[in-house]
Amino acid sequence: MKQRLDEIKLSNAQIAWRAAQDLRDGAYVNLGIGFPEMIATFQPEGREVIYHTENGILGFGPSPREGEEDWDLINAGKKAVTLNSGASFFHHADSFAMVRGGHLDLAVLGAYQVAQNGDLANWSTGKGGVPAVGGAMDLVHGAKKVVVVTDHVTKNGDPKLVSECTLPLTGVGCINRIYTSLAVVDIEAQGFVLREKLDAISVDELQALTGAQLHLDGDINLLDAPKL
Amino acid sequence: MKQRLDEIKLSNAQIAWRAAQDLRDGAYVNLGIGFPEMIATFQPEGREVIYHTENGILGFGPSPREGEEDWDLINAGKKAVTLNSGASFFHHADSFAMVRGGHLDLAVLGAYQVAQNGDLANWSTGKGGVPAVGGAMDLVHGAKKVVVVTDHVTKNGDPKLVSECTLPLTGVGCINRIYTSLAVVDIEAQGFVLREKLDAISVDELQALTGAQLHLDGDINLLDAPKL
Amino acid sequence: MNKSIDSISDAVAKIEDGSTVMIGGFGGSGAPIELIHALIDAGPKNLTVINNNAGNGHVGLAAMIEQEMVSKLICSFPRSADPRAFTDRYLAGKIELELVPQGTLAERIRAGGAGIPAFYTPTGFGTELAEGKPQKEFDGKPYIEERCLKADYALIKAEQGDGFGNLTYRMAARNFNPLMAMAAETTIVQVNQLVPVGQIDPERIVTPGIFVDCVVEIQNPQQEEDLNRADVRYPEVTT
Amino acid sequence: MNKSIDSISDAVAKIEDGSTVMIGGFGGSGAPIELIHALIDAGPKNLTVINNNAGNGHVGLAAMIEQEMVSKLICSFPRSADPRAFTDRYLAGKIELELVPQGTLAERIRAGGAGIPAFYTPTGFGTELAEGKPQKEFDGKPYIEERCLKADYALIKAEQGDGFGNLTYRMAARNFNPLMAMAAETTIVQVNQLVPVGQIDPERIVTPGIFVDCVVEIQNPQQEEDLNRADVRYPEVTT
Repeated sequence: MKQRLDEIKLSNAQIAWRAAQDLRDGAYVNLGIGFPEMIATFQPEGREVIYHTENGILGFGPSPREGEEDWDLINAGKKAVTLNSGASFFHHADSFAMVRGGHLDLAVLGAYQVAQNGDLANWSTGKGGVPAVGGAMDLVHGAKKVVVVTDHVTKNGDPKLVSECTLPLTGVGCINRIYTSLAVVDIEAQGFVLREKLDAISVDELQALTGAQLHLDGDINLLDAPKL
Repeated sequence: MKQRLDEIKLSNAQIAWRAAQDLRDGAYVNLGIGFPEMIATFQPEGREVIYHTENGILGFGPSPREGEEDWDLINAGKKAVTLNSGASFFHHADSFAMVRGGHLDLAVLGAYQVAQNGDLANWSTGKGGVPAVGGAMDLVHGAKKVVVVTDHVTKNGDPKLVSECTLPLTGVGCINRIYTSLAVVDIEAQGFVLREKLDAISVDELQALTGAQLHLDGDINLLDAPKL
Repeated sequence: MNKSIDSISDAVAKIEDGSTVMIGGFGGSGAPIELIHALIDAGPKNLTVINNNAGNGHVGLAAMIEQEMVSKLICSFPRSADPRAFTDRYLAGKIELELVPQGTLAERIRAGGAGIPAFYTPTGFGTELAEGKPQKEFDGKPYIEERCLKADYALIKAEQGDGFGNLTYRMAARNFNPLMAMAAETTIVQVNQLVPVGQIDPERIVTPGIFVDCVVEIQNPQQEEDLNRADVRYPEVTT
Repeated sequence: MNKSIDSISDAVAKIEDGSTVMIGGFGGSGAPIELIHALIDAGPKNLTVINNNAGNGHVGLAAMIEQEMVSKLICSFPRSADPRAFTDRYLAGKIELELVPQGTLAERIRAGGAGIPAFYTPTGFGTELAEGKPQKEFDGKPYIEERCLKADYALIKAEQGDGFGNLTYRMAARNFNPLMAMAAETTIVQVNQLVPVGQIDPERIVTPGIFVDCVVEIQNPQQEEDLNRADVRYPEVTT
């Protein structure tokens, strides 16, 4: 099974591509550090999206060329960025007012685990070491929609979509949708609702890889992404 | 007595002059609407004072000449002002952060009544009509020193320095010093402490015009102001 | 993205009866007179209005009150040179007043915009205005709990604005405007000058466009103080 | 009034053992490297430091930690490309950590500067970081109570400054700097450029001088990122 999964599953780039298809024109979006940042690369043509970074920029653009970095112009991942026309700067309290105050249309995060009630665990493996939280606990509150991009299972093959998170929580009941390497799953009142899946996997197989019931509610659409 | 009082007492301008003598060089000061505003006129030579107005200016200057008013450049009393060099603008939340956050060195207010424990009543006569508070309740909190300029007694001759305020309170235990038409009185742990008085009035007479005990603590200095 | 529209009546057309409307300004400075007059033309009733004051004379907020559009006012200082519009109706029991200390009003609005449901402040402790509010001690000092304020709409006035809704303000006309822009579901702005996106220095933007929904340019806007000195009345009385 | 001084060592000379010190910056952007290095030269111990991070490499905050000056760190993200200075001491139990969500950290500092002793936020509700904190429901949703943060000193970095202490910032180097300026008893600023009073447009001032106590000009300041790429260590190791 593991080997077959590795063959059929979407790459991170493909998951990011799929998530990018749902970016609304005119949306204000915060992409979490790392994997979620990739979504901007696949922003569909003809849609204007304004990216927020919690360290104090609205309307930043792609990385500059190597050697052209300005280290006062960075994103939350401390990577150098550029400015798009119409950008603005503000301090951290104003920046998190945008987050907490419900002004962002979308926040996209990575996950260790997402529970069927929308709980998210993405900041601590609970294993000791140095804990670090950054803006994760803030970002799960306030954005009109909070979604996750993730592999469907852990490296060991354990479900990341679970009945209850076993790792330390980032937020309670905060996730609306999950884009995985195998499926697109919404979180609604009844729990996980399967919206899209790869053609190469059956609902039963998907259920076996998921730690809580996958509800069906109308059509299950085809999850498909170009080779990237 | 009333007639004699009217002859010896300081005018509002003279009270303002006396209060102005205590303006420290380099101080950030908020002068309440009306009578307290007059203090700026008597700012001693050689001292630099930066005036804050709660509607969002630090470093404003005197009124412009008639006809040269800009109605976007006004103080809390909605009077047109000018800008001194080094002034800045900010919104109301930042302005009251300066007030409440303890950043002002001095706030000067008018009063209906001040109690011996530092309670102030200066916003409502308690008589009905339309109540209005403005920034008074904010200004009594946060400034390093909060002082009052006032006539020593009401128009009817009743004490304004009282054992307990009978009018609706602006703030509790918030006043440090009172500059009156007859005396300068500090408020300390034991209550009213007489610091200065006019030469023409005895301590006993002053006590008779004051609604709570005037404590003596060391020298009583001469209260004197130039003719204005 | 283009949040600018040409018609000021379209800008306020969706404001319905019973809405809560924040209106920027401190006295006349920063008051969006043209937006208020457009709202008077539209005529929604039973509004809750949040403003520092209660209007002056017979224009702007005072005129809205005269048109019986306001059922409740949340403000800090309902007095002015000519407060009759409000005073008459308040004393007749026709308009409800929630009196809020000025700094608390500002902070409650900021909290509404920042996702802070409540905060503690020393302001008002021990006074009539704290009656019924929860109290708590921190480090031996007493404070009262104040709730955030939000609104369905904010009508605000800015100096420069662009199609993204980025705004600057003019001097002390800034006052409540940037705070109200954050705290309303829909923020409608009249700007003295509409400029192309990218023309305002990103360091100089006071209100980032994320807080703004609609921008309408009103060149040479009217100033409440000037209108009142000229004894103007809105709408003009036709005899 | 002239808050500017020439000597960076005089600027930090009064910071004593046991002080609480806020240090501006998000990673290297806006970090007052020269002020931090001057503080290392002064050498106070047992400091509580408030910063978003825990340093990177062997300069700035990381170097302060290596010099065993920090007994407690209040931060949101104590990881970096090279976090060894902090990590080693944290895992050895030599430095205490108070981990705070980034937005809560910013809001607690603002509250400290604004005279707000505590506020409610949804951030962290139901997580380990809310343990022991009072909870309260507003409009059916749960929130936790967070206390304000203040400090004895703030070390911050700005772009332009004048003798009144008025400040502007450079791009995303703004971050925590204006907030920390408000929340400290004494705020010490390094500016890239000291200009005459009156030269900064009053509309463009981000931090009004009332929040600032001392300004020192450091032209062409060092950037943490560049120092780390060049493998710099402070103080320089002499062999």
